[in-house]
Amino acid sequence: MKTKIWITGIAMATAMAVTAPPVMAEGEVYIPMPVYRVGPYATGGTGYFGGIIDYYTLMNMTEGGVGGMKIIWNECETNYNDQKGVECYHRQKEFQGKPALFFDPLSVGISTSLVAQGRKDKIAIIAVNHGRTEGQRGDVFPYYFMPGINTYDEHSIITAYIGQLEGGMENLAGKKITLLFHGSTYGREAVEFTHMLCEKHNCSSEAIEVPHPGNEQTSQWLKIRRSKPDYVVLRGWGVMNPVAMQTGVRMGFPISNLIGNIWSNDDGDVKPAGSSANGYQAITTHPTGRVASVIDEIVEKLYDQGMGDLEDKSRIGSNYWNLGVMAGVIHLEAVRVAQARFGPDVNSAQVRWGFENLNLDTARLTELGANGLVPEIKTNCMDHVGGHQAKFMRWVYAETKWEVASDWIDGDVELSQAIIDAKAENAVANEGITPRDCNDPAQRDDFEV
Amino acid sequence: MAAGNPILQIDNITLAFGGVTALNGISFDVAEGEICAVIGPNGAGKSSMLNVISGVYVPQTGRVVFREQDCTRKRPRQIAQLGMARTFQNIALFQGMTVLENILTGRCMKIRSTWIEQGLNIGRARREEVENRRAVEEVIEFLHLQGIRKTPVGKLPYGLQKRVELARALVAEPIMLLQDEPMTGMNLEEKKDMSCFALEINREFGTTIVLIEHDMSVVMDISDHVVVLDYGAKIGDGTPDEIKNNRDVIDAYLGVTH
Amino acid sequence: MIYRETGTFITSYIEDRKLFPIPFDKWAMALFMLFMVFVIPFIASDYWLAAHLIPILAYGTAALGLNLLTGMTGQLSLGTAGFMCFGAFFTFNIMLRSPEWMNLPLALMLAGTVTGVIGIIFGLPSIRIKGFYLLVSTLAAQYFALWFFRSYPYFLNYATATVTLPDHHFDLFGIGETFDVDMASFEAKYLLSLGIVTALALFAKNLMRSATGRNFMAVRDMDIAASVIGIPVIRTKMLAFFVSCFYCGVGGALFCYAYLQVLGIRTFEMNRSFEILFMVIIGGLGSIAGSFYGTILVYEFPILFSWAGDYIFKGAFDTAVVDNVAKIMYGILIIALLIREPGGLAALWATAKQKLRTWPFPH
Amino acid sequence: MDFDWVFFIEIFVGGLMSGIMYSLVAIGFVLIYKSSGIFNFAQGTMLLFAALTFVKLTEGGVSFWVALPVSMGTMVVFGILVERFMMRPLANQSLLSLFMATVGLAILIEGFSQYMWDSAIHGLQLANFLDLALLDPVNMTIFVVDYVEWLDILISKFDIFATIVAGTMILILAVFFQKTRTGMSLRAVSDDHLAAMAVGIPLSRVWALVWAVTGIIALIAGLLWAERVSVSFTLVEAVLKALPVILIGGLTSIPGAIVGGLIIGVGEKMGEIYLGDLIGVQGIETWFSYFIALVFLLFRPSGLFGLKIIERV
Repeated sequence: MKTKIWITGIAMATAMAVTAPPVMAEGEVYIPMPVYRVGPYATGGTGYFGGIIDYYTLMNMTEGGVGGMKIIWNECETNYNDQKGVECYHRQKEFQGKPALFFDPLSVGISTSLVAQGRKDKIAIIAVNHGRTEGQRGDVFPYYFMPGINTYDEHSIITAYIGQLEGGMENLAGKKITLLFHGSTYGREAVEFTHMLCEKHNCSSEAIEVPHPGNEQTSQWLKIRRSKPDYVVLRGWGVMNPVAMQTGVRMGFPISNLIGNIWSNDDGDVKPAGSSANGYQAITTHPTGRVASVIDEIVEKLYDQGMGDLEDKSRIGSNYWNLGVMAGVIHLEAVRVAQARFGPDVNSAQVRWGFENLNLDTARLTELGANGLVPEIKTNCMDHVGGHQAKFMRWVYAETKWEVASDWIDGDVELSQAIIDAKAENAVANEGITPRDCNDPAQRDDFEV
Repeated sequence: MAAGNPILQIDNITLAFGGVTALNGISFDVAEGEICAVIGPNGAGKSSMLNVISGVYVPQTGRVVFREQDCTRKRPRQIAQLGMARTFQNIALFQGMTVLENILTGRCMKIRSTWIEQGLNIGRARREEVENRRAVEEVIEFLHLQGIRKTPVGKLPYGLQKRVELARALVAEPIMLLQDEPMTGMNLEEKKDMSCFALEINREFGTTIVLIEHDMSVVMDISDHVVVLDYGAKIGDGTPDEIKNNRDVIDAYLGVTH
Repeated sequence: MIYRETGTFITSYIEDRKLFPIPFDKWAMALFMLFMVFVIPFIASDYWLAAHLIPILAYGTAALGLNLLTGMTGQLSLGTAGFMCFGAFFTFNIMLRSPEWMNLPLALMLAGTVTGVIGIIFGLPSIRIKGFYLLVSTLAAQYFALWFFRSYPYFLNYATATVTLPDHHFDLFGIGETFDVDMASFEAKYLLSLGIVTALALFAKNLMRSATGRNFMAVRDMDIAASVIGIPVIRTKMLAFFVSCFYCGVGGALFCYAYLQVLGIRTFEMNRSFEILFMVIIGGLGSIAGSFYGTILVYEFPILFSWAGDYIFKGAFDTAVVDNVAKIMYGILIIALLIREPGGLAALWATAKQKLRTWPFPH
Repeated sequence: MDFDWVFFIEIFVGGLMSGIMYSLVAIGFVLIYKSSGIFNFAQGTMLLFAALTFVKLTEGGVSFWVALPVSMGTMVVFGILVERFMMRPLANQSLLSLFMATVGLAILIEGFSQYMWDSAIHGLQLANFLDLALLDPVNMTIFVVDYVEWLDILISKFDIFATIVAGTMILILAVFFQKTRTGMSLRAVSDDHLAAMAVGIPLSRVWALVWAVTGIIALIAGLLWAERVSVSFTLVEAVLKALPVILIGGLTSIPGAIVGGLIIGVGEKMGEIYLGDLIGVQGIETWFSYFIALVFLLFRPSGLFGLKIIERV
């Protein structure tokens, strides 16, 4: 028995030595890919990381990578599970002798778990369109980025859109808006701000919690049926979304007055609800469909050649995949910005500086072929979000596709700044963070914070 | 062994489960230091009687007085603390433990150290373990269980399990010992051993014994006092000789109808 | 023939009760501990510390706690993650809201104690409810814990989703400053967890070979018989809940403090309870060392699988395929283990050891 | 404020309807527990697997009347496999081991169904296959106010459909147990394994049958759940709610499962709305049903309809 253990041990050690990674070739940059292709949230994971991989592959094909450096990556399955995500992070910090440039797990839990660790390791943690809102303050969280919009932008934009539907913000007065939120800290985050928004616009608001996972919503919709709100804002996640639509319709609520947030806007959210979802509207930073030339290019050069990461081709142009392409554009743009200052072989701290100095305006987006897909994003030391704008889409059941329902709408950045600042102060006080001074050019431009 | 004052008084006990009456107005006394046998055909209510005495069942009416304390509504543990130990009809050993551990559980009432001391393995806890072990070793020697200390009880043959159970009861140093069919399913040799143990326990430690047994020859040989139950009622109570000549008892055993 | 007991005779009861009756075991254990304390922190990379050793220690503590309750005392529980949640949140709040002199080990003990008391409250129904029926009480604990900390953001210091646990919580009596060591480094966290886990495991081991442990097992095997021979059944059950939840609480706190470095509710969802239950089943119900064997296997199994997917098959399979196959294998492993050896890895190991003792002459 | 009786009735009705959904799952639990004493933790994943199989088949273009028997057949094969490779080798082990084995089985099925199918959320609209007025997606609700003026409560037609299906299923099960030979041998096995074997009832065949029947029940329950809330992996967790249901009912009683389901359904809705308002915090539903079950169990430790066990020593 003992001998057996020894033999196994030796065998394993040999195996490790034999399979030990060869030293990586020069001229490559490594980006870890903490995917989730199984589990309840796999739709999000396969779409998002599929989009990123497709964009990276395209860049490798057409431009030989990024700034002349070939992009390589490896996958680690996180299951959307915090603990596995952390393991993946530590495993993927380095690959074939190359350090990771940044880490983008598309998970609130994983990314927030890594904020402090990322700072220690000088690796930027990316959370597109989500995450700790106070992370917007780059002086407090230098290694944390949430390009796109934050929770508060999301809800101020939704309120603005409801104003548009009512024919002007002044018409919001006297209306009633109900927030139906997922029973998690993610869901709860918007409650306070929804009340603030309604206070500002003289509407009345209430918040109703749906316990996780949200596949039983009878009592919540009975409450809604009693209180008769004009609009219900759906802050859902996963299965809670289709169930809300089905239950809502079953209880006689008009679906067109149900407005979804940024995590309630996928095909996977509306398709299971069937015809109930017809006319449902939701916010998005990245309209779905083949809305930009870069997507056509991916289809033409990858999928038409039998390549591409998605197994199901019909998901090209779907929400999560488009979000992935958008993330890919942002990622590589950050690398390019860093390369422009530091030369092609950048490290993670330099890429962090790249993320902090993004300037994706319409001209640049057009150049990248991403205009129409990616919102304008301009980050700086004090603002790690940068976009603060979104559009709306409407689901057309008969054609099983989303149609764009609005133009870009800006978020109410002034209203949210106070809360964000307060939360950032709290973090400074309790987490032992020393913020840097963004007004001091030396501190601002020092990439290795 | 000479009979002394009554140590256990059973007074008009009635016990029913749902509609079935298991015991019906039973009364008898057990004197200090005697061996009392409770006999009767299957289903007579013998085991129920023992369960009432040891506090497992609470009777609907009547009183159980043990050492001049009313035990009718006391919990099994409280009764055990008064000095009563017992064995069970269907062996109730702790199957997941070794022989030694099983017997050691019998010393549970002698433990004074707290669980924190035990967890830290300091002072009192350490001393007690050794003391208890010594007491257990005495009983192991007395019942000839030396070779199987570390054996899981589940792996022992039936007869030995019965003996381990007896050991567990004995290490508690009881004043009164209840034995529920200690010899059932045993061969002659084992039965002899078992009855010897009973007599020795009675003689050496002065322990009062109440036992349920089917084998008449054993009962008549070792007991000072016999109580006969039939269909939940007492039909006989006296010395073995009196019982042998009791008409009702003979009928009950021979199945004669009146 | 290094492994023998021939020639070692037991001459007193104290000796018979020793933790390691076989000298080889004793030396092996001592060597192992020395290795863990003095060698590992110097040779292990951050990855091995942060992603393997520390989580195994944290999980192991919780698994040990569950094993004390389910394996030793026979009270089935699905609320482990809930109790871990209580422990983690209490530790954080104690650290946050106490004066300077408070330090992490003390806070862990305090939080563990409070969690233990909560365990008693949820354990109370065990007086009347037995077997599978008791699941409902522990499930209530699980969901109540999640709901409670979600609904009262005070305990999360009003943070969004998660709180990053600050490094200064790790400093013990100013050691960090005095000796200029990083008390929040993975090495320090590892040593802290190792110290706590070793102490707790030793405590559990002692408890199990004492009267309390025998009471636990007696209650598990047959609680009526236990009460008849004078074991205080209710007190024993409550004690089991207390001790178990103490361990789970400390495990939960270590999980957040030493491992994840953030505190959040999602960490303690239902799945975590199952995961720890598997650790205990696979490791061996009722075995202290088994809790750790099980933890290692359950934790490392999927990682090993995905590692194999990466290096052996060079990413030829989708991570989804690898992960699903791992799940299937894992399910089969549990069933097969239950069929072959219900006692889990600990029992397999014991059998192996038994064979080794007499090797090479089995008769 | 006056107490809103109409709202109360509406919650009550809504609760009853969701209670039926819990009962549907609980019945499967009870069947297996009754026949083999196993607390089948894999019930939830079985439900998911069955529904997913059906949904993926129909999504692949297979017609309803083919997909249904194929899925049923799959579940029957599944039952036989479980008996052969799990139940038989584990036959003499402790109930705890058996419980653990079903937990292992749950993981296995979870991995397998993701491997075979996928883990996305799938919708199911029975109306696409069955032309029933009750399933019409356009007119899904009945407003009682249309008939009784002061009674503004709403009833979902689909819930009525679910109730009818559940009722039919119970009726069929009752007939099966009382009238058929197989059903009777099932009952005999549940009373006493050894005695049943002694009179020549083939234990392994009966167990295989129970698992197969449970699989079919899981399919039916799964389809209804799918129509109501869509098929996804979170179903597994929702099914944990069936636990308090069967515990209230008493583990061995099918009527108990129904009554338990209704109690939990109504209880948790009432708790969420009234108790939640009282203490000003929402989301009580998540744990409230377990507390209801606890309260019931404290008064009746073996459930409402469970057999009262007399402990013998």
